[in-house]
Amino acid sequence: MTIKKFNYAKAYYLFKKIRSTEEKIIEIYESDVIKSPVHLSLGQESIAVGIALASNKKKDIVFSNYRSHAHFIAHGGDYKKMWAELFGKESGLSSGKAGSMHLGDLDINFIFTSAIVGSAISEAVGYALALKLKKLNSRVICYHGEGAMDQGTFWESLNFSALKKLPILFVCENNHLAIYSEQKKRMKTLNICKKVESFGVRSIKIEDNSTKNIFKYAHKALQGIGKNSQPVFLEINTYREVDHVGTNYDFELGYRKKDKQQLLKNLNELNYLKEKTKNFLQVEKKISKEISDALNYSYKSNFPKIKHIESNVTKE
Amino acid sequence: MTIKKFNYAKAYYLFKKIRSTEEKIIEIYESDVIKSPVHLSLGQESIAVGIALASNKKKDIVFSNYRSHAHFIAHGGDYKKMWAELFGKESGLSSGKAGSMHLGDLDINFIFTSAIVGSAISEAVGYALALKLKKLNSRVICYHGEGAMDQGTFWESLNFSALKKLPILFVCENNHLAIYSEQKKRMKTLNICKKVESFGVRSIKIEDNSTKNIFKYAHKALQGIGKNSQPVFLEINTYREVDHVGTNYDFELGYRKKDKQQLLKNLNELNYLKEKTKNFLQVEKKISKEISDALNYSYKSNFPKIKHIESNVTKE
Amino acid sequence: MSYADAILSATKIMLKKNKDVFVFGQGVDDPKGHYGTTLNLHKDFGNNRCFDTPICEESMTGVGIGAAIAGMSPILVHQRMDFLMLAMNQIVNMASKIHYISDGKLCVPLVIRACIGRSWGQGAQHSQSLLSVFAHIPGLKVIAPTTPYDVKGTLITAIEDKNPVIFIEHRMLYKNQGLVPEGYYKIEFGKSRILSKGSDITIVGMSFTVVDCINAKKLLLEKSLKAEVIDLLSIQPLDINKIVISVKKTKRLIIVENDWINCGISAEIISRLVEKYKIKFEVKRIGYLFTPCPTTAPLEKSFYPSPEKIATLSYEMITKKKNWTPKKIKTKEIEEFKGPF
Amino acid sequence: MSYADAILSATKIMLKKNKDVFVFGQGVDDPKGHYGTTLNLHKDFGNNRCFDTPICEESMTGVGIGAAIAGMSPILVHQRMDFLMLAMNQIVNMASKIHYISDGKLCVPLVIRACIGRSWGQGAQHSQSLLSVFAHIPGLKVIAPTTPYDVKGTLITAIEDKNPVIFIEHRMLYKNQGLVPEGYYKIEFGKSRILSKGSDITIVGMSFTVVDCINAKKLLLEKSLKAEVIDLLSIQPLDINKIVISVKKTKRLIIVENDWINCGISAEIISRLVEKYKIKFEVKRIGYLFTPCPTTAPLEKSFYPSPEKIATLSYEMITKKKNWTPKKIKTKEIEEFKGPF
Ligand SMILES: Cc1ncc(C[n+]2csc(CCOP(=O)(O)OP(=O)(O)O)c2C)c(N)n1
Ligand SMILES: Cc1ncc(C[n+]2csc(CCOP(=O)(O)OP(=O)(O)O)c2C)c(N)n1
Ligand SMILES: [Mg+2]
Ligand SMILES: [Mg+2]
Repeated sequence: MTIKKFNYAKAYYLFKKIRSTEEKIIEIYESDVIKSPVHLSLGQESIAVGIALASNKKKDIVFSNYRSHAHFIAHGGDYKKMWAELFGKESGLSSGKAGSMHLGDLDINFIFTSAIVGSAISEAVGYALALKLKKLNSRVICYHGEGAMDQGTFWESLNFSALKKLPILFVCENNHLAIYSEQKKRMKTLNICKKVESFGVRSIKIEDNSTKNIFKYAHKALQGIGKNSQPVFLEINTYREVDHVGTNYDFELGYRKKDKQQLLKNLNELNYLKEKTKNFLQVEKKISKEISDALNYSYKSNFPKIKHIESNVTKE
Repeated sequence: MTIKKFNYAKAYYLFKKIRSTEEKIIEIYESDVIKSPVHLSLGQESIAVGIALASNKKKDIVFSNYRSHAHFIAHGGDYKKMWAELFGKESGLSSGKAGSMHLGDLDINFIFTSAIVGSAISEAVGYALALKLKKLNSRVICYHGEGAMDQGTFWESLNFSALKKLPILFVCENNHLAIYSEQKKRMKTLNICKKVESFGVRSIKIEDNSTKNIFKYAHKALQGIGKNSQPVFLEINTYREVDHVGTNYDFELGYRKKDKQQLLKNLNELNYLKEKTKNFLQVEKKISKEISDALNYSYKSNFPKIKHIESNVTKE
Repeated sequence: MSYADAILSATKIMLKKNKDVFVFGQGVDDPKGHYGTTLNLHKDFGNNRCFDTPICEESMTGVGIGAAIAGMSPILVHQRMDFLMLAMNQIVNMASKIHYISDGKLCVPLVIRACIGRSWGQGAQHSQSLLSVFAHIPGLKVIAPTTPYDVKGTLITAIEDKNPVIFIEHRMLYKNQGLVPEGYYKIEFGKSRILSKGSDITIVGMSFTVVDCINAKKLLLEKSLKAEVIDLLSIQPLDINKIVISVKKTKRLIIVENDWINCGISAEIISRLVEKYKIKFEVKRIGYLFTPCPTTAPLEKSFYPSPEKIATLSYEMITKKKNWTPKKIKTKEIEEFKGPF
Repeated sequence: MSYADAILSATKIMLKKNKDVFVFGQGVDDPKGHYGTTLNLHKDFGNNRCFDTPICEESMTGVGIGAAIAGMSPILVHQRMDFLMLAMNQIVNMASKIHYISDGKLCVPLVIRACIGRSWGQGAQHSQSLLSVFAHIPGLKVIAPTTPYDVKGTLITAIEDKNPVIFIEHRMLYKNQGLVPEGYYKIEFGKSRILSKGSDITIVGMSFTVVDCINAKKLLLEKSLKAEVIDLLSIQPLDINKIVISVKKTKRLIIVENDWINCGISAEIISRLVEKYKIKFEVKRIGYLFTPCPTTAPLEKSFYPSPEKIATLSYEMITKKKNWTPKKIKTKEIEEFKGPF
């Protein structure tokens, strides 16, 4: 068990890369090259970055949902193929069959995601069960929104993970919103961790978006999971900057007020990481290049052949 | 709001009637007049009796499950029609279409029960919602096993009942078994009340099968529910005497040991109620007569006409 | 009035008419009001008559059933048909059986509105139709209106019906305009609608494929072929008679299923025709390709039935020739749709 | 060997052969071992290879899918088909689509065993079949074996299949005896089985109705009529060819659906015959009455298809006469069954 140190430069790189990616998506979305809904992670970057830095890229397994750009990038999924997938191209992760809502890359054990709220949580638990049965010392990282905890399956899965002592880290990204519905409109008690504890799973609440903090807690949690084979639950407060889906702000809809502090907090975090990164210019250059390479690649790629539509329905 | 006094004679009458009914079922089951599975309540009588005595027969609504003989009798459902329903006769509660697993009697607001574990809980909550929307000051009583709390729908329903402040009393009959599966094989944490509390619902645990105790807590809870329109949850420890389904003991299966103390406890409770009942002989006579009348009625009744099979699939 | 507005209008009328009606579901009181179909109902009628729910389809369906048993007339709204898979226990094991189990003493006047998604990369989990799955279950009614006029009239009927009704809308229809009376009117279940008369072939559509059928009919006119187009409208109960009469005349039938074909409603129609009626006729089914729905545009397009496919097949069935490629027709609902959902 | 023992045998063989196979589900390790089909597996193979679960079908299905994705071969056992309604989201939205969404990179080798209940007052919620609901969904395989020999061979195939398989057993078949090889063997999916040759009529059964069909065939012999009986066995993929060949010969077809008929697999069979093959034939469907299943014995009995109904209808179709009432035949599986489940 080695203690990892928090690597600011890496954190800055990932945070910035996620943000720049989402910004690039916003920029080109109007041109309709991405003919599909996107759920942006703007505002929630620190979670993916902190967790990913704490995880073991070779061994850990990642489950996420339709809002997975940040996770995918932070955990090191194939960046070009991700873009090509957004473009619906043959060279994408799933030849375009999946799109933004179902990203996946088995090279980093990033399981293709689901767009049905809460539906991958039991699968993450099942994967953790397999790890345990196979005596592998990997761990599952399962990202989900607080909205997924409205679903009974969350509690069923949580109980089962505790019952069977499974190596899984639940990461609840609590942005207090499910589409336009506030958490308190959906849950009587907002103390999520207390509920989770009562089901027998250790839980930790992280109040702010400090990447380093998230990294530290996640790192410790993951080490504990590996050692004791016990699930751990992290609740991380966060803030969704833009609309639930699509690329616009949604403040003018009136259901919530623009929280300038929250918006600032996230930028401050980014700047803080930048300040701590000596060669940040190089980092930024690298990101720019990666983005333009990926875009080039995606623009140039072909759409899948029509006959490909009937392939891979069932496995031979 | 009137304070009800616990009526020993009534309690004895109901307890004894439930027990005698189940015993009569056991007696005649071999003859195959009841061509259908039965889930007996032996050992769990005090719960139904205590709750029913505390409830308002005219106004309260009762939801139960496939193990509902005790509830049905305690709440005063039509006894003859119940027997005729077990016999599958035209004169039964549902002309025989329902049988033991789906008893119901709208004269006492006893909703036809479901045999899918946990599936009526959200319906009970929905009924409570209707009561609230209609500004009726009735309350819903929702009986369920601890096994139903394995289902996510329990937690979804509980949350919703708290969120909307609904007039519902959850009564968890914790016999620590789901068929042959012990509670601890299915749940990581056995402190059910703590979980329920964390969801924002007041909960009370009743450790033993004292009918009077159950009555007292239920009475208070029901009054509170009426006044504050808030759900309350009761967990009542209990013991299933016979097999999950059918009419035999199941100790020889080896998955559990006969708990003589538990068996005795229940009989002691019955005897205690008897001692407190001056005219217990009369009560017993009354019960005997009710049983023989109901059996006569059921034996004599006809089976439904075949063409009745196609009626009441949809309502005109 | 648009299809979405027609739904809103029906709902408002019923909320006014009957104090036991209420609307609930995820986002029904949000600023978009489920594509406008529930917009501001919570403001007009209060939070007790239109309210948001947690994300838990199984239990919210149970809540609807429970309230319906208690004498209310709830309308439960789902953003996608796919999400009903979480509520199948309540729909199949409970709602459809309660009337029967109680031998008529209870009933479940619950309307479950479900929206079929399509186009612009909805992907495999936001595009399912599953009409026939519900039609398979006794005790349910299944309605899939296509026009603004029908969606309003059938929704009012659904709300007043004493049974659970699966009310199937289609995302691509919400903006469509049509003549819709302002007030209260009902459209009987179990009746299809003949949208155009013709004698060369009968083309039956349902939900969005009706639009394709109408477009196909237009294409066929180019070849002077006259298609009789039927909008199925009521999936269960099924109006087999209109189809029988039409096919007796045309001797040719294409059913365009807004769903996968296998064990679908089109198979049911064919079987009833063959089993009972001694008509000689030729028949073909068109529907979703038997794959999950792909996200990328070109594959997505070929996943669905199209006016061209229908017209070409019709032409071949009628003329026994393969020498015509109809011109491309623009399905405005699809091509103008730029998401997100 | 009995049908139940054949399942146990297949499971043991696969548990031995492949360490990634495991069995889980409510009560699989209890003293009854799911009608004997999982009896003592936890003792023989340990608690990691056969274990009980909480009562939460949705999530346990997800757990099975997750483990399958991770390379295991889980077998999830359900006491009743009806309970699968709680897992429809996982089956329809997840299991059936993961291979496609990942464009072949993931697969879901999960076997979901489900038992259809019947008889002695199972009632509306413990008697559903719902075969065709699963057949409607691309990405699933659906198998419904009738004989001990087939149940063993197809279960082994199912466990080795890389796709989600809905493996449908029937409560009334568990005790039936048949010749079953001791060792490992596989039976290919997509093949039906001709159980008896005949030229007067083709009778297709599936799951328990095959027993009815065989009994009907015996009744028909009394009138010297020879029925060709086909056990469908594989519901999806469907073996339409065997039926085509048979119907070309007999020109008459009865399909006895072990389910409600509306939008069922029998409709699919008829539609394929009519759409593609230019055979002239007469056809009838028999299935569950289109009502929930009643509990009381006399109604329950008339709810189901029976050898007498099949034989009578066959006779009428063949002879065009209505002058025969077959003698009553005892369906021992049903009449000897005294519950509880
Ligand atoms: C079963 C289901 N119900 C409803 C939806 C519609 N829906 C999509 S995202 C979403 C909100 C989920 O909120 P949360 O889990 O907090 O994740 P977030 O979007 O905030 O990241 C909803 C309700 C869905 N996709 N699946
Ligand atoms: C959804 C569902 N899954 C499984 C079953 C099978 N089953 C019937 S009763 C039962 C046990 C339920 O236990 P509990 O809720 O504690 O009630 P009890 O029988 O102890 O009164 C189970 C698993 C079922 N009927 N429904
Ligand atoms: Mg959220
Ligand atoms: Mg119990």
